[in-house]
Amino acid sequence: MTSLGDRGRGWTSALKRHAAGWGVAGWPLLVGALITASWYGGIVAFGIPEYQLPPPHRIVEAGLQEREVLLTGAMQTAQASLIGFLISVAGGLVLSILLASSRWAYQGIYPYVLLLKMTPIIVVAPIVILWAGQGLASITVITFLVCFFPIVANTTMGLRSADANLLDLFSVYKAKGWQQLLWLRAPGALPYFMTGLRVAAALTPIGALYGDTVAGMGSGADAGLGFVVLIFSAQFKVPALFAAAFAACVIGFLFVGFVNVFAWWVLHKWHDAYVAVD
Amino acid sequence: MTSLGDRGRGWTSALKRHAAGWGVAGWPLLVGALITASWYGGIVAFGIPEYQLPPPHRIVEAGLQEREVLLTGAMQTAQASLIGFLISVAGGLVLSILLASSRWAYQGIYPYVLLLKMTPIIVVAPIVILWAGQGLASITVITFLVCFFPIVANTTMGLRSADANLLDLFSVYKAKGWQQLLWLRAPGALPYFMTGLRVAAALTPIGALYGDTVAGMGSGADAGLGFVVLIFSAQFKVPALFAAAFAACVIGFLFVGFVNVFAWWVLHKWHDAYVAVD
Amino acid sequence: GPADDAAPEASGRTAVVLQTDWYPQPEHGGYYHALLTGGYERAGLDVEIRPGANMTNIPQLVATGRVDFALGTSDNLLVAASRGIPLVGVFPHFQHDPQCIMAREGAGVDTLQSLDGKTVMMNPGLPHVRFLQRSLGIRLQLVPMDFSLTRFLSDPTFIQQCFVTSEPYYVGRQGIEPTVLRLSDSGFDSYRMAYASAAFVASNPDVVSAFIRASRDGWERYLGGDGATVHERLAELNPQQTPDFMAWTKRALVDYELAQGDAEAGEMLGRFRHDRLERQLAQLEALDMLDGPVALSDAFAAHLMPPTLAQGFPALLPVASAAEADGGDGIP
Amino acid sequence: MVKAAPRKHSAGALVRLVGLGKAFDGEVILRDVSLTVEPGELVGVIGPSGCGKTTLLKLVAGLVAPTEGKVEFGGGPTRRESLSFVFQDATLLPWLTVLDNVALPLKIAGAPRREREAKALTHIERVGLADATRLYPRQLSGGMKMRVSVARSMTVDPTLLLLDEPFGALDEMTRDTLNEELLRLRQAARWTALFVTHSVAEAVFLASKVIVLGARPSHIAHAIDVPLGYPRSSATRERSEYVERVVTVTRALHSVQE
Amino acid sequence: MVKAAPRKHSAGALVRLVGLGKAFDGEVILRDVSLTVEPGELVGVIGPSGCGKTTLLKLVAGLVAPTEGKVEFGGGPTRRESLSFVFQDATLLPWLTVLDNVALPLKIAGAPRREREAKALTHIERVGLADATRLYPRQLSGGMKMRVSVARSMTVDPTLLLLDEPFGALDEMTRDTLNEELLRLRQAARWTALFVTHSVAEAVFLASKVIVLGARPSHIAHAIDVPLGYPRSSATRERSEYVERVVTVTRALHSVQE
Ligand SMILES: Nc1ncnc2c1ncn2[C@@H]1O[C@H](COP(=O)(O)OP(=O)(O)OP(=O)(O)O)[C@@H](O)[C@H]1O
Ligand SMILES: Nc1ncnc2c1ncn2[C@@H]1O[C@H](COP(=O)(O)OP(=O)(O)OP(=O)(O)O)[C@@H](O)[C@H]1O
Ligand SMILES: [Mg+2]
Ligand SMILES: [Mg+2]
Repeated sequence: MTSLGDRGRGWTSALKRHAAGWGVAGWPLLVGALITASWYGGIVAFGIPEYQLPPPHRIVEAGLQEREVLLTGAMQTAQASLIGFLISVAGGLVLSILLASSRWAYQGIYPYVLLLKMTPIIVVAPIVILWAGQGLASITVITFLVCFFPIVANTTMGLRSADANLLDLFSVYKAKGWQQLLWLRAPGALPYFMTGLRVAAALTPIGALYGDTVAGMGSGADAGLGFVVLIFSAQFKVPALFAAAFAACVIGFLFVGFVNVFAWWVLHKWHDAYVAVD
Repeated sequence: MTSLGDRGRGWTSALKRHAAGWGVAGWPLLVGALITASWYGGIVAFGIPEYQLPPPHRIVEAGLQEREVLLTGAMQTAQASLIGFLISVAGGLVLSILLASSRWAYQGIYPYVLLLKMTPIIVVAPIVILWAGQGLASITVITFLVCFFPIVANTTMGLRSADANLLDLFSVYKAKGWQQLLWLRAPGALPYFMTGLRVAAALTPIGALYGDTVAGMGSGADAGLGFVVLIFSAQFKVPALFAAAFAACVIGFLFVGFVNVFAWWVLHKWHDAYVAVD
Repeated sequence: GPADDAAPEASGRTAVVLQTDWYPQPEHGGYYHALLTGGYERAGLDVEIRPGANMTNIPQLVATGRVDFALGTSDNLLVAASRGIPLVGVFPHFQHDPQCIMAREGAGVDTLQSLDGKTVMMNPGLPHVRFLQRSLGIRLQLVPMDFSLTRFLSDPTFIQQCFVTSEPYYVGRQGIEPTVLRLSDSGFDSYRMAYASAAFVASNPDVVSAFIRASRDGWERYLGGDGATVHERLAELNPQQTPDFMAWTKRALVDYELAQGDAEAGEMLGRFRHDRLERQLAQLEALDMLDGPVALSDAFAAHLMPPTLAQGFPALLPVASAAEADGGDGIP
Repeated sequence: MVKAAPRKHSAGALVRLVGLGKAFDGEVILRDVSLTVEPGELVGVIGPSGCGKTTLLKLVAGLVAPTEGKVEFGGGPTRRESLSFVFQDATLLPWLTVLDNVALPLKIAGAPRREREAKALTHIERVGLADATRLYPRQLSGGMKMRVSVARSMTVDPTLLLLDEPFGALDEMTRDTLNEELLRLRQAARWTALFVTHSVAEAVFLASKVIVLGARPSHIAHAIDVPLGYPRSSATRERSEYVERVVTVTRALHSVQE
Repeated sequence: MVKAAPRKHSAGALVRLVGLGKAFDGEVILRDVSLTVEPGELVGVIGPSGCGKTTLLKLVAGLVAPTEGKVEFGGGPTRRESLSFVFQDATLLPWLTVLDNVALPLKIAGAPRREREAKALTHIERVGLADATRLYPRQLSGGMKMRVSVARSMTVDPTLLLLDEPFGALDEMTRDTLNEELLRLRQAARWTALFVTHSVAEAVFLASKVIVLGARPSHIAHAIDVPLGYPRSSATRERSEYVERVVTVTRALHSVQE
């Protein structure tokens, strides 16, 4: 699992070794090539028609052909994702802090946070649209409803997992609630928070796309990816549909990538999972 | 935050104190009462018509009236949720172990796990239905696609967060990879895993409900809550619609409750967040 | 179950699956009638009617043989065919698509042209949308369908897509009389029909013929009767549908001549008109919605239909006139 | 300068433990511990491993609730206000550098950055870690971590200092240096301390009173005054009273472990 | 019975450190450490806090990669195979009871449950924790944790034992008892050991050779043979060679810290 060896090595040398080997891009590319190969293989072997599962090159073709629609759609969805994500992070943090602030808050509020999370969007959407109006605002709210929970669940768990000895330390020095929260629970919860952030980041474009399909707006060509997906799907443009899905994934990758870099930057100095060589 | 005091106290006494005080049900009920009050208040103050946001008693009424449909729907959806959840847990665990097993696996596979997660269900659903057929099998697969990622992200992070000193210990005793995984990384990852489980449990009924709307058989005894929701929505039975949403939430609460009990049972002997009084 | 090659069962009948386009409802009444009164059985078919739910990929399910028949519209079939999804229309149960636009008084909408510049809740992928926008030059701001009437009731200026046979009923119960504009009046006029895959039609011509006859018979009897048998079963399958609602829907089907068509215009229950389909093909071509050439003779199983039903298909003997055909006896 | 404080219970006591008892999960660990600590006293706590020394300190700090008896804080300005604790484990925040770890109590107390860093640096130098201010805990050796912990406890100018084997992980020379440093600081700051040690020599050298905890359930088996007065220096170790008390405490310790 | 092993480099050496050096982030901690450990030797490592004792042990265990030089395992059956390590921190698995923690190395080695529990129990008794087998680490005192860690290291019948201040957190009496227990076990099991301690007395009492690490970058400043032979007992502490070596080592230690 972990290579036996020096865990204290500086990150510069770790980076160097990364860059020297397959590390950074090699393996994903190799696996990608394998997947593509079996994709083609499957299509040929089972005689899968294009309208069922288009071959990769057709997706690329369709993507290029529809690039304008996809680009505007992706920009729209990226914007909604970003706002929704930021609101999820902010809202999730506030909620987590509230939940971790006392046993009463936890027991009193958590069930209703769950309730909010578990109410099907299809039921909430009309209400959201009534209040926030058709378009970006509603899409953002729906994205929030889809994304905030992983952040809340993880951060709350992290905040509640503070080391008992460190809690003792803080209470010896008569730290106030907010100090304990800010300087002990919060930094200790970071690894959890980052995990929640990663899940939320991966959910965000899906949430925004879904939000777009229920609360989006446009004349057809100028809308978000959700619209684009609906249109392509209704018109059986299967390769283009996959290209649209791929565009959504690209947004997601950007989000997750950003979160990863951020997590590394915040945690690499002291957290085992980031300090470790692997 | 944490009450100052004895963290070593046994759980029996903690339970006793719980039962004696407001703890177990009091606060949620109080908050629930507050929410209900402001719900009625809002309806009266803003003159919100029933078709926008029905008052709670009307939802209860409608729920009772439609109880048979709701009950069969809920049973169906609960079944799909359960299977989907179990598959998510199993699949998520296998994936996490794979991802945590080596740097190469992580770098090679994680991007594609993300890709799978981030591909909009609306695009994947048709393929799923083609392969798994309309009905329970497809709904289950869709539920899996919705739920598995929080488990993977959390468990992987947990598995990779093993304490460096304990890793040293295991390598001193020449533990094999699976031993390190099973006896060190896995128990250490439990708090993360449980958090992932909780998120997945909350997502499950939503996933199954959504799956039902896109892949369900949706008639008679086969109808899940997704069907019920679509029909109530299309027929403008708004209080019944909310009752259906509530039924979905009940399933979710059962799942989350079960996960919580399970987490407590597994972790209370040694993990700070569970050993702690709050 | 669904048959790749429809195989005779032990009973001697052939098992086939018909996938509808929504949950069980009176708009599928004729098919249920044929099923419930033994019409299919007598025709040697063992039909399973499967609800189509909210699914988007029914054409693919048919094309890959997962189901044998499905319900959809002729415009979609043509689009699908142009993308290499080999489908064949076999029986049009509606001469006109019940798809409509409904608006409240406050919206100031009385004709399709007056939709210009308005925001409309419609499925953005609907070929109609393009037709309105491109061919009629109506500028539309679209909002996707959410299967809910909440906003329509909340907002007196709201405009949305609907089935003429369904939503107006619920809106009316709330005391609102909506303006309903039929999209088929736009000049882009689709059939709503049953279709099968080209492979299935080619290898099971007898089954397809039998299905057409039995379905037509079912529709005729359903519309001619009181619908009680069917409605009872539909209420079992989809308990949300009250007898009142189903009766209303059935009446709407008749009143709007959706199934029977307008005899004066040469329409009749179950008939495809070649010229209409040709026009639609040209319209789709003009809308830039086709990926490749489509031959109408391949896309519709005219050769398996009773002669009176396939009007104007060149490969067949020409039917003299609509009036003459009406009295004809090609129908079992 | 300062004489060993008077031994009688007095209203001026800084801390008074009254019939203190503690049980974990029903098992009694400490029983009937009564002790009065006068301002300025240094009380050494010594006893076999697992006898309840850490628990006693935590009771005093209020980190553990007693099952019997109580802890009273007398007249002075203390009331657990300016208390410091050196835990048996270094208990450092892994995400803070040595400097920030040491400055933490001042940060909690609201001291401005410049002031707390200056003060932290002084104490870091005192424990001999001037070169390590920018390191993170994972980069420190075990003894270095404990020294950081000691430095941290000093920054707040505590009235009452609780030390749980602060020098156990140190080599004898560093340990002696820090012992003397501690006494020097005490002269200036006049805090009171309860400290746990396993070294009889250290206990006698530092303490004005040594209490020996007995076997389970523990109680104060012996309380031995050390009439050496302050200040003390390495020369103190050669005085006959010192040697004599070392022998007494060693005997007391042996007696409870038999 | 066994005499202190011969001191010359020989093919029969169990471990040989050759010009070992280690730098962290470019800062050299250990430099040119060469040492040969013969089978059956007990080598005491002593030096100021932070000088690199722990690092040295980790280098031998292969937990840290050297920046220079190498660690060789000689002819014997060792090759890091049956190595045991008592870390400076107890390093217990929080989710296992004392019994399971102690039995862990045997579990890893594949011993059947009954056998490993029996063996673990013997060693738990040896360190005086027979009453605590069912407790979890968080319920243990600091000294108890270290004793669990020591017991754990014994279960595997190691060929080479690395001990990093195993008894630092223990009271003197428990410590002496465990010292003697350790020597008794060694007589039976004939393992070789490298152990870090801050107690010169302990180093001399246990070791056949004491190495003193110097100031940074550390190297072996002194290597002092202890010609006392085994077995040793508390009586050994009264022998003049013992006292003499204690003085020598103390001087050596002082000399590197000046
Ligand atoms: N949280 C707890 N739960 C249960 N038992 C505990 C807990 N904390 C301590 N104990 C028990 O209380 C006893 C005293 O522990 P304590 O840590 O006070 O010992 P100590 O005198 O400090 O020992 P050492 O010198 O080894 O540090 C031990 O037997 C320990 O098992
Ligand atoms: N992972 C690491 N990264 C950077 N520096 C380290 C790391 N580990 C140890 N060091 C440094 O190496 C030096 C030696 O550390 P080591 O733990 O070996 O000391 P030690 O002799 O065991 O001290 P002590 O007696 O206090 O335990 C220290 O100065 C420490 O700061
Ligand atoms: Mg202790
Ligand atoms: Mg060390």
